[in-house]
Amino acid sequence: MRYFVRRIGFLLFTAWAALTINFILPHMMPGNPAQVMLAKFQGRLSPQALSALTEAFGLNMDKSLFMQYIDYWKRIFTGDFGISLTYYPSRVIDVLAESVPWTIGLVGCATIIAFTLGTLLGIFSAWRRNSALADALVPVALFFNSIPYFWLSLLFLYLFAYYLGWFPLAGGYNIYTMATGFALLPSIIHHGVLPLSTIVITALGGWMLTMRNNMISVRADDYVAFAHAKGLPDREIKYRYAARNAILPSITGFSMSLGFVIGGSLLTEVVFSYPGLGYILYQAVTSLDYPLMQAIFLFISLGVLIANFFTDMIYALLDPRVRDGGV
Amino acid sequence: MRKLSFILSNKKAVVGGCVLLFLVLVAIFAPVIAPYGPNETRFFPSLPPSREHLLGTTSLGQDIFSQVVWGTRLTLTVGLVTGSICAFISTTIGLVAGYFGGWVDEVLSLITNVFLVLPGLPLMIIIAAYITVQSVVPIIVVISITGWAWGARVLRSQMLTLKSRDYVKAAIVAGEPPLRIIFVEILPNMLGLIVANFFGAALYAVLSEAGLEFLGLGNVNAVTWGTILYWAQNNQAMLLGQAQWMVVPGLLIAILGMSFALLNFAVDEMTNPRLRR
Amino acid sequence: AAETPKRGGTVRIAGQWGTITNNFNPFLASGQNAPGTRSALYEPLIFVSVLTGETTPVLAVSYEWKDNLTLVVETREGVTWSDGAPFSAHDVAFTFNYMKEHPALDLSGIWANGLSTVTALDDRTVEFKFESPNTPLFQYIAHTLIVPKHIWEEVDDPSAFTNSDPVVTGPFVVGRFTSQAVTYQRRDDYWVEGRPYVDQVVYQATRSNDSALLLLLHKEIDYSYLSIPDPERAFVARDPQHNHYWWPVTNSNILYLNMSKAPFSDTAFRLAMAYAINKAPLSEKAYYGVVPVAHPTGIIPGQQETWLDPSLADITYDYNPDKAREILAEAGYTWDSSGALVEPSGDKIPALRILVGAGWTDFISMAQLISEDLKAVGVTMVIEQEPWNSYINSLMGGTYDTAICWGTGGGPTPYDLYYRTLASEFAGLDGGQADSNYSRFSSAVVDEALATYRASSDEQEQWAAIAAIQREVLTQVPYIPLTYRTDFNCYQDAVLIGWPTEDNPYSGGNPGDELGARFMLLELHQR
Amino acid sequence: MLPVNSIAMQAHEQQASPESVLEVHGLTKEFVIGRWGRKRIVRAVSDFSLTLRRREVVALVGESGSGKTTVARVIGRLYAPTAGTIRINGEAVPAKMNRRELLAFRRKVQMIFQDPYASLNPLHSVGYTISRPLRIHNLAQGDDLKARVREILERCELKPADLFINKLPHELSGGQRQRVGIARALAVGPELILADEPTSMLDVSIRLDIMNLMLDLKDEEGISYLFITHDLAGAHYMADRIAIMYASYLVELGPSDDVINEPLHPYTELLKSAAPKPESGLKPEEISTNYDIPDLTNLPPGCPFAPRCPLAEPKCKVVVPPLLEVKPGHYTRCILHHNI
Amino acid sequence: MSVLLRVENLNAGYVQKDQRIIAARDINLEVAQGEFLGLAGESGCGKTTLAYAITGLLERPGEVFSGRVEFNGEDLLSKSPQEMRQIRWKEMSIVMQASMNVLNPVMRVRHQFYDMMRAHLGHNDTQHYDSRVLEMFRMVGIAPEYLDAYPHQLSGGMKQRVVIAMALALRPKLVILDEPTTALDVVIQRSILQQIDKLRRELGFSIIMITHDLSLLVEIADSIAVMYAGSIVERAAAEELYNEPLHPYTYGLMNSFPPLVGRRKRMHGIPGHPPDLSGLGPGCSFAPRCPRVIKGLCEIAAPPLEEVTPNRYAACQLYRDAGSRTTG
Ligand SMILES: Nc1ncnc2c1ncn2[C@@H]1O[C@H](COP(=O)(O)OP(=O)(O)OP(=O)(O)O)[C@@H](O)[C@H]1O
Ligand SMILES: Nc1ncnc2c1ncn2[C@@H]1O[C@H](COP(=O)(O)OP(=O)(O)OP(=O)(O)O)[C@@H](O)[C@H]1O
Ligand SMILES: [Mg+2]
Ligand SMILES: [Mg+2]
Repeated sequence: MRYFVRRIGFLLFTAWAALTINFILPHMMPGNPAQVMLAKFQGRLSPQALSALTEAFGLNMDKSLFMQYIDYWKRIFTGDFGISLTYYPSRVIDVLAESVPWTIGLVGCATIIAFTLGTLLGIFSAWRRNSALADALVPVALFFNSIPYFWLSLLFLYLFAYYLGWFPLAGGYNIYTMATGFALLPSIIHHGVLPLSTIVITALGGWMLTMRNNMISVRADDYVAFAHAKGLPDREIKYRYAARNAILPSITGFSMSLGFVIGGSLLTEVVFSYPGLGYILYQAVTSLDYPLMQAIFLFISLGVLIANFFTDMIYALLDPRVRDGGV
Repeated sequence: MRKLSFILSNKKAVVGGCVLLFLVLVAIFAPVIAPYGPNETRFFPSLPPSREHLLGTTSLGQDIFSQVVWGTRLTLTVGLVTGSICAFISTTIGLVAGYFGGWVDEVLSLITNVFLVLPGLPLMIIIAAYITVQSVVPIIVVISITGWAWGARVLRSQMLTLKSRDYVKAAIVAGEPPLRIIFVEILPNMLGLIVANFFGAALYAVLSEAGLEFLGLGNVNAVTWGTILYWAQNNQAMLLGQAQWMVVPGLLIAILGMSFALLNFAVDEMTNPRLRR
Repeated sequence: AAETPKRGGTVRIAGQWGTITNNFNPFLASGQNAPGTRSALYEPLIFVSVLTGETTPVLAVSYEWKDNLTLVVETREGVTWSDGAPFSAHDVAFTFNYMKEHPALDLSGIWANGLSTVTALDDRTVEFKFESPNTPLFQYIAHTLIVPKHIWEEVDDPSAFTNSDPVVTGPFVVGRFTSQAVTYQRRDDYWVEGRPYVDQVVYQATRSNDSALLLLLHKEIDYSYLSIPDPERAFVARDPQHNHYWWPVTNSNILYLNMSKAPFSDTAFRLAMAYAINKAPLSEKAYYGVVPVAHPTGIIPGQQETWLDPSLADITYDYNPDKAREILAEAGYTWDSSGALVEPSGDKIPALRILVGAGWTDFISMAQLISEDLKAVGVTMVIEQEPWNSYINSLMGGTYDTAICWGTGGGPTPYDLYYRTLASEFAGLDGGQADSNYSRFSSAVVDEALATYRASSDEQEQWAAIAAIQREVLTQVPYIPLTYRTDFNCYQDAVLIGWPTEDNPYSGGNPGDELGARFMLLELHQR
Repeated sequence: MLPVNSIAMQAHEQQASPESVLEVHGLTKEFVIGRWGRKRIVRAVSDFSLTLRRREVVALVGESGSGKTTVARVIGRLYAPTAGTIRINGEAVPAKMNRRELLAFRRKVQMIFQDPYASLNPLHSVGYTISRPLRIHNLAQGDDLKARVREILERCELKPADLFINKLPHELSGGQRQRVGIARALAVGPELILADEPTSMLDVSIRLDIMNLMLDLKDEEGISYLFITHDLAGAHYMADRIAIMYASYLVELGPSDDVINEPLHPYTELLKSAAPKPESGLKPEEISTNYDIPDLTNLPPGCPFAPRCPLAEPKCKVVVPPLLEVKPGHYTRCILHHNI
Repeated sequence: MSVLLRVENLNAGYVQKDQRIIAARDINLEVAQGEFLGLAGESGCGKTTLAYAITGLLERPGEVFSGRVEFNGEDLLSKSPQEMRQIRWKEMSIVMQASMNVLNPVMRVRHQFYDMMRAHLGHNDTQHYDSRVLEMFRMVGIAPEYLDAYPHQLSGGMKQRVVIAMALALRPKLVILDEPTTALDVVIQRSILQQIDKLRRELGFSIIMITHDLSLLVEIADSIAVMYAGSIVERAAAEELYNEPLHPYTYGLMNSFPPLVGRRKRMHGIPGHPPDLSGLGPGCSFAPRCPRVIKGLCEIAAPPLEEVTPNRYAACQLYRDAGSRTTG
């Protein structure tokens, strides 16, 4: 219980810090969204439109930074992030509602697959240590772990989608199909395979190596030796004793790495024209769309934080020592 | 001597070290190795690989091979400098938090955790967007800001372990002043971890730099592997049969990253006796 | 050609819209509403082609300047809104007055530039009255999309109105909407007999140019407005029979010189720069020769025949570094031992910056070439890349040295370009923002000529005014046009034909979701 | 018999032995554990008073967690005391010391640590380790320094000194390392050495060597020891007096032979019966097997040993008894012995 | 009493870079049914290695190089890992050196018992398990509510008892205790040993107890084997060993424990320190420290463990007759 309270405290503080950074950063950016918008039309709009845009965007009211900060908090609590400027006059919430599920789906699946697969490989390579195959996995994992996400995405895009034509070139599902709901799933999966696999491939190695190292450490632990002494079957020792303990540090790493993965996936999304947050963020940043930018960053931070919180809870569930406030 | 032979007996360290050394040499001798200047645009554009242009030319008429060779310089610099900055910040924060404990620790740990949780790339994208880019310095700064926290966390817990070692107590009893204890008694024993942390941060830096450059948020004018990729992508290298323009720098990033990762891993193995065989 | 075109089929268009918003409000700037709003749904009074200056009536059948202060437009009969209500001149008057009521809708600044009243004289006639003469405003009036009065008069906050079930006069109505694609269905009761030929139009959002190009190459789409560095090799060469691009020149890329700063405040320096830059390689290297070198006046080819003053034809600013040095030497500039240029005052000229948008490959390529060229006259240029927002901020705020940017205005005559880029009212002379005259150039001759042009609808008079401005541009060199700037229509005609081309530029070169594209949607039909 | 409280006892002892090196009085040390909101206080040492004479060895014996190490560390100024006073050579050690005072203090009081593997920095040579205190305290420079280091090493039977001077800890055996630890403590010429279980991690065959070395140094250099151990036999071998600790309290203190042969406190009794002593017959006596480790954050009222004590009476559970002198020089904290 | 365990000429140790470190050398040992054998020796002399070699737990880089281990009439070394797993714990169990840490920290004690029983009893009758476990808990004196505790909720002594309960749960014939009490307080240590001994008498299993505390062994073991540098140097009944140690090392060891009661007198341990097992010479490995070393003999030939007097064995040149010395 105490552990829970402490995690909540940390969650709140971090959320506050993230939100405040999130508020401050855009305000340090030079320029004015109306100007940016105007310039984007490259002469197709009259310069007088500036005042129209300024009015439309509600940029003409002068408020102290502090008051804006207060407003900002009000907006967060009411869930009203205002109107997006790039997608003016859509509400930020609606823009997010369109893209967030895609990112969550992509990153969530990719992370879970990468984590599971990596962890299993890690268990394998630690348990079979000194065998040629298990040891060869290490440099391979290190290599995949060092590949830039977006580069792999590009190679996959051109190879598998463009030249071989095995997978679609862009988008999250087939836009011509009339299917909805679950019937859309095959199409969604078909479109998701490439982006997903690039994330999985580049993230897999990290999990594998973490698990491998943990596993090797745990293997030398006395309770594993004791489990052998007790005559338990090898499988049981491997999973119930060694892996069960070795996975604990991975779980901490898991929650910490979510930020990384989401970050990396943004680039992947852009390459595959995947309808997630990646491109929206990029666009929001380049068009000084404060409300959208803030909401996205807020969303990602909160998402990571909440995921963090849950992994911490899972950790506590898996490790009774943590639950009791030890360690 | 013993240490050296120990390092040499670790295959990962040897491979990682050799690759890194090779790239460092390439960076240092770039003017000698590269047949042309990186920004010379006097060649026929979009040539395929040939004897004069080992990797062909860009659509601007630059020699890709020369660019790659010159790009080694900045890429390595970004990686190593950022790695050093991150390692420095992590070490300082980790050491201070761990050694002094109390509220200093509470505050620093909290900040560290916040930075750990904040999503790195989005933060970088936002920061990078308002830094007006003149050189690679902002990139280094941006990556450093988001890249130090992991190391600080690891080093702090290492500090906590080392701090409670009896030899530290013995040094206090002998009358050693605190700074000397931190730097002469404790720090050298953490060196492995700091080095591993440095390589880890360098890997992060190289990948992040490439990512930012790819989005066009870096200094696209500087010649780094990241910007070469950017240009290749923007000129449809893959479609125009110039795959080498795209593949080579990406592969080099992966290889450089891997040399960092190998060294990180190897140092980890060396400092953690359990991982040794 | 006499065959009747086949009916049916789908026009598939992709663009870098990211996410399509469920918003069909035609008052919003394009990109903020769903693609297609401005081409498939709503219609303007008259379409004015930037390329040719020709006008094509749409909801209007004719127009007439009574004097330079009164414009009378006759609207079309037999047009119905998609909900069945008849279209009339009252809708037109409503649309304009509605914009007056809600200034945030007036993106072309019609009401701020002299318009005083708009009234429907009867069901078919609308009268526009002006306080001060401003004939060039016609273009903006003509291009205003007309909305149904009976729907919009109920809308209180039109800029926040998403209009998700639009009632339109155009050839299509909204079919299916998702954030990744929006589909428009053909209207059976459309006022143009037998059009459109196709049954539907699909606009698909991609998140990079690359995706759109790959889709086009795979023939998964028919059209994209796509800037590709080397369209010949990257696109056409993949299927020369079907892949085509039509990139009509609509604007110029210009090197702006910040005249509020030394050394650009010195005409001799600017002049020398104009000679020192070799423009042919810019076109070849930055645009693979697809986009030609710009005319030194900035006037685009389609308008040159009408508007160029032949007496100025010998001022060409062809590449001539020796001439550049000569001009500088004459003006008192010297070179130090290292060959760097020194001002007449004895100060060494510091490294000058060329501002470009971060990651704009064509501009960066040009900047690189320019900086190489200027070395020859002892000037060091460094390329400064800034992201969108700060790039614009620097341009408007006047903190840059030189910058590559497009001409900030464009229209059926050179007036629009000159007005935006040279009028002192946009130069931020009071030290404030320069809204569009980034060079911060100010000339009484130009301002006067612009006013003359505005107040007139007489072609002779207008021609003389433009000629006066041309002379100023060529002698004062407030900016240096580098290459032209084109629109980027790319398409494949394996399925559909009837595309606008160089020979038949009926769409005015507009992107696929702009007013001109409406004609394209009406023309396209299956092979 | 006079019931004296601990203050009186100290006054008494102080008069009896003006030659005291260390006087500790009413020493209490509390640790705060846990963070935020769930802080608890561990009282590791409660009301600890002891006087150590020159060339005297007092052994501090007690079960694990009873506070022995904490006593040594508070005296050695690794921890600041929560309450109580410490005097060295009759002079009070101030609560806050500046660097000069601290150095002066360290010259008089040194420590030896339990784990010879952890108490030497693995990266520093033996020579460096020994020479540091000499340098810090400005006791020798240059060639003199080398000579002094050699001398000290040889004093600790690390011969030939030149062989050892450049060795790193991992090249030494456990016994040799512990000698280096002793040599380091010896370098500044201290008057008091706090030895925290210096032999418990060593091989049995080597323990005696180390104990003998310490005894020799005591005689020759006039050093006093606070010798911490959990081995009663070892304490008996080394010490002039034995102090027994239980659950942060000093429960018995007296001359070694008295404490071993006629233990007063029931806990000492228990300790004795548990210790192997083949010399008094090979069949060991049965000991009671019910026990609970006392929780220092939450001691029950009264005598801390009462829950385990076979002789406990209801009154034992009311207040913590004072440490009283029951026989000359033999103190105990047990009510049963306080009643005449 | 019949012999339960017989170890013959066992050599076991570790392979490091193609070099063999023999940590248990030419071991010959017999344990009778119900016997309490003490195995004493200094740190690193190979006690644990021997215990692991007997139980088949020696893992890479550890290896049994040669010899024979006969348990209950069966040759253990020729058994497959599968068969060994069955024998281990059911027939012979081992309480490992670090038994404070041998419990899986994330599993309830109950399930650790279940796992072990399921692996050996072949069924999954938890009720049956429970009755057995509770019986064991009673025997080692732990309250039944701790069955559902996690290891970290137990004190060190309790963990130790749980492990002992686990070792006895399947009624093995032999229990090996590898320094079961070193980390514990003397009082706790004594009480645990007391309980084990009581159980032994009740249940009749044999015990091999490994420790470096000879004085403790002398008090509780029936017979004692003393190891030095990988070899058993002396073996005798506890009382005889205490009263008259034969091997100079045993003698020195006896003299390293100061007596608790009686007069204080200066004692001397054994000078020098134990050798490094990887660099052993051909001679008696104790020779460099031996006060009674026979120059020119001890350094050359390692003496075998031989019966000196009935049921007393020693490996020392001092107790060999002249004839065998020269041939040895
Ligand atoms: N730095 C510390 N912070 C918190 N609690 C501490 C600290 N040091 C010691 N304690 C607690 O104080 C009590 C006494 O510890 P101490 O180490 O002095 O015992 P000890 O008698 O030396 O035990 P051992 O025989 O195990 O060495 C223990 O309960 C311990 O948990
Ligand atoms: N995995 C290993 N690899 C190489 N050598 C080892 C290994 N494990 C033990 N040894 C060596 O084998 C020898 C015997 O070790 P063992 O653990 O059997 O000693 P022990 O008598 O049980 O000591 P202790 O009392 O410290 O437990 C030691 O010298 C040790 O260094
Ligand atoms: Mg202690
Ligand atoms: Mg052992």
